[in-house]
Amino acid sequence: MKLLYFAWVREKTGIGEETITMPEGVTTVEDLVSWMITRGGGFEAAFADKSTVRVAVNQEYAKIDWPVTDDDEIAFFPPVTGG
Amino acid sequence: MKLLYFAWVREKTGIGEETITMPEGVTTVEDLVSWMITRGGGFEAAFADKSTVRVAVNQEYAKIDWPVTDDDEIAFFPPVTGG
Amino acid sequence: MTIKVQAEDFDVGAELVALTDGDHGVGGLCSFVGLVRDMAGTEPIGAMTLEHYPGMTEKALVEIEAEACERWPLSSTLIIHRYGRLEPGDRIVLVAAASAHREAAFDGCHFLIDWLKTRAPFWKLEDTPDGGQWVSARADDDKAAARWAAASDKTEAAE
Amino acid sequence: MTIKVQAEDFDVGAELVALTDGDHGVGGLCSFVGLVRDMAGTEPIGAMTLEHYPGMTEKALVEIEAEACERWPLSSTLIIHRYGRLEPGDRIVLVAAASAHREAAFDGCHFLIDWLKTRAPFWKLEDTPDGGQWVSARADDDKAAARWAAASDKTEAAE
Repeated sequence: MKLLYFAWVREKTGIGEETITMPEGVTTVEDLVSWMITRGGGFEAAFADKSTVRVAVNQEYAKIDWPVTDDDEIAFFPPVTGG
Repeated sequence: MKLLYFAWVREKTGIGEETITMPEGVTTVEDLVSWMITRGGGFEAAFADKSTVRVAVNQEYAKIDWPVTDDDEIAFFPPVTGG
Repeated sequence: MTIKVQAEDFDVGAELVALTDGDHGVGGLCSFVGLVRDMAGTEPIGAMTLEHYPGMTEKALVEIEAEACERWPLSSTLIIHRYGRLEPGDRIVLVAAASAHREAAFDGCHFLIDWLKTRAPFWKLEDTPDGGQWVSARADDDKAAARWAAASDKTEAAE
Repeated sequence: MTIKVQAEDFDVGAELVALTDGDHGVGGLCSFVGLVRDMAGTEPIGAMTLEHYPGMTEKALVEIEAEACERWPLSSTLIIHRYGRLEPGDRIVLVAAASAHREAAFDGCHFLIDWLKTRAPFWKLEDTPDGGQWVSARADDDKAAARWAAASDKTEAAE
């Protein structure tokens, strides 16, 4: 799966983009976020307050119970502030 | 007093502008409109339905009981339709 | 605070750029352009002629701008209105309001056009297949303007 | 229905003229330009950098435009949003909506910017005297967008 990070989520994780094999046991967005935190360091910091992180699966906003697959593009970012 | 007529009020009266001496007995906008109707012809036609005619005294919208003097510029026109 | 009543067309881009140029406190600029449509209700129109009341028209527009600036924190406003003969697709009017804040820019701009439509002395004569027809005032326009009057009453009552 | 996400500045006048050019059914064109302010609250800012999500950003803007066109009878709409480094006074965004009717143009345009502010993936990083600060989402923006959501719910309930 392709993972993307934007704005301060990107700054905290220290990377903008990575491709990983879907971790074992992960089937939803929520599972993936839980796994992220187990990575520790910048990832743990980025997801410390989950309420401040938005998720998109294949470029559509996704809720916490959204299913994910190994072919998905999944992005993590703060609430948007454009315009 | 200077009298001005716009849009279909002008078309009905047949004139755009005239200067007259304030008619005897006229002290308010209402008196002036009543006098207009006594002029007959196009004036009578223009003021046949008084509810459709707006009045401005010295370039400010005026109500029916507004006082008028011989030095005033008084305009008669339909409800506005610009923009 | 700019008012122009003119027969000539105007340059929307140049006018809007000039309105906020050099003012770095402006966060939002809302504008509205009114254009001549080729239909009046169900009837096609070939052209229209806008009549106005030189002197009072400018005075009314100045008052409308002043009222907008009193109601919202606007850093600048603009009203340009044309008169004379106009054809379908021609621009009739441009109003704009700039503010530090988006909502004030929208409300100020919306107010300018709504009040202009019911208070500024302009009259439209449309060329229809049946000849020249003076446009009637629309109840919708009165309603749109009344909305702002109500808002003002509320403000006064609260003071 | 035009969407542009670009680093370069845009020409407001040319874009707005193109939006209604040749369409004589348009009676009103409402537009909003967002500009970089030199203050963020009480702090001066020197510049800002706009980050976006290439691909999703365009997709989100297309959806926002489609939603606007479903809700109001709009003859054309436009969204241009910049990314990259911008300085105070620079244009950030232009949204516009044209319609036969004034109220639809205003509502459509207002909706475009309100929804863009809460749904389009852009993030602002401001250069302040204390260093780069990511702008926080504003409760006011959520409230402004929620207004339109409520209107939609009502429509659905009525159907």
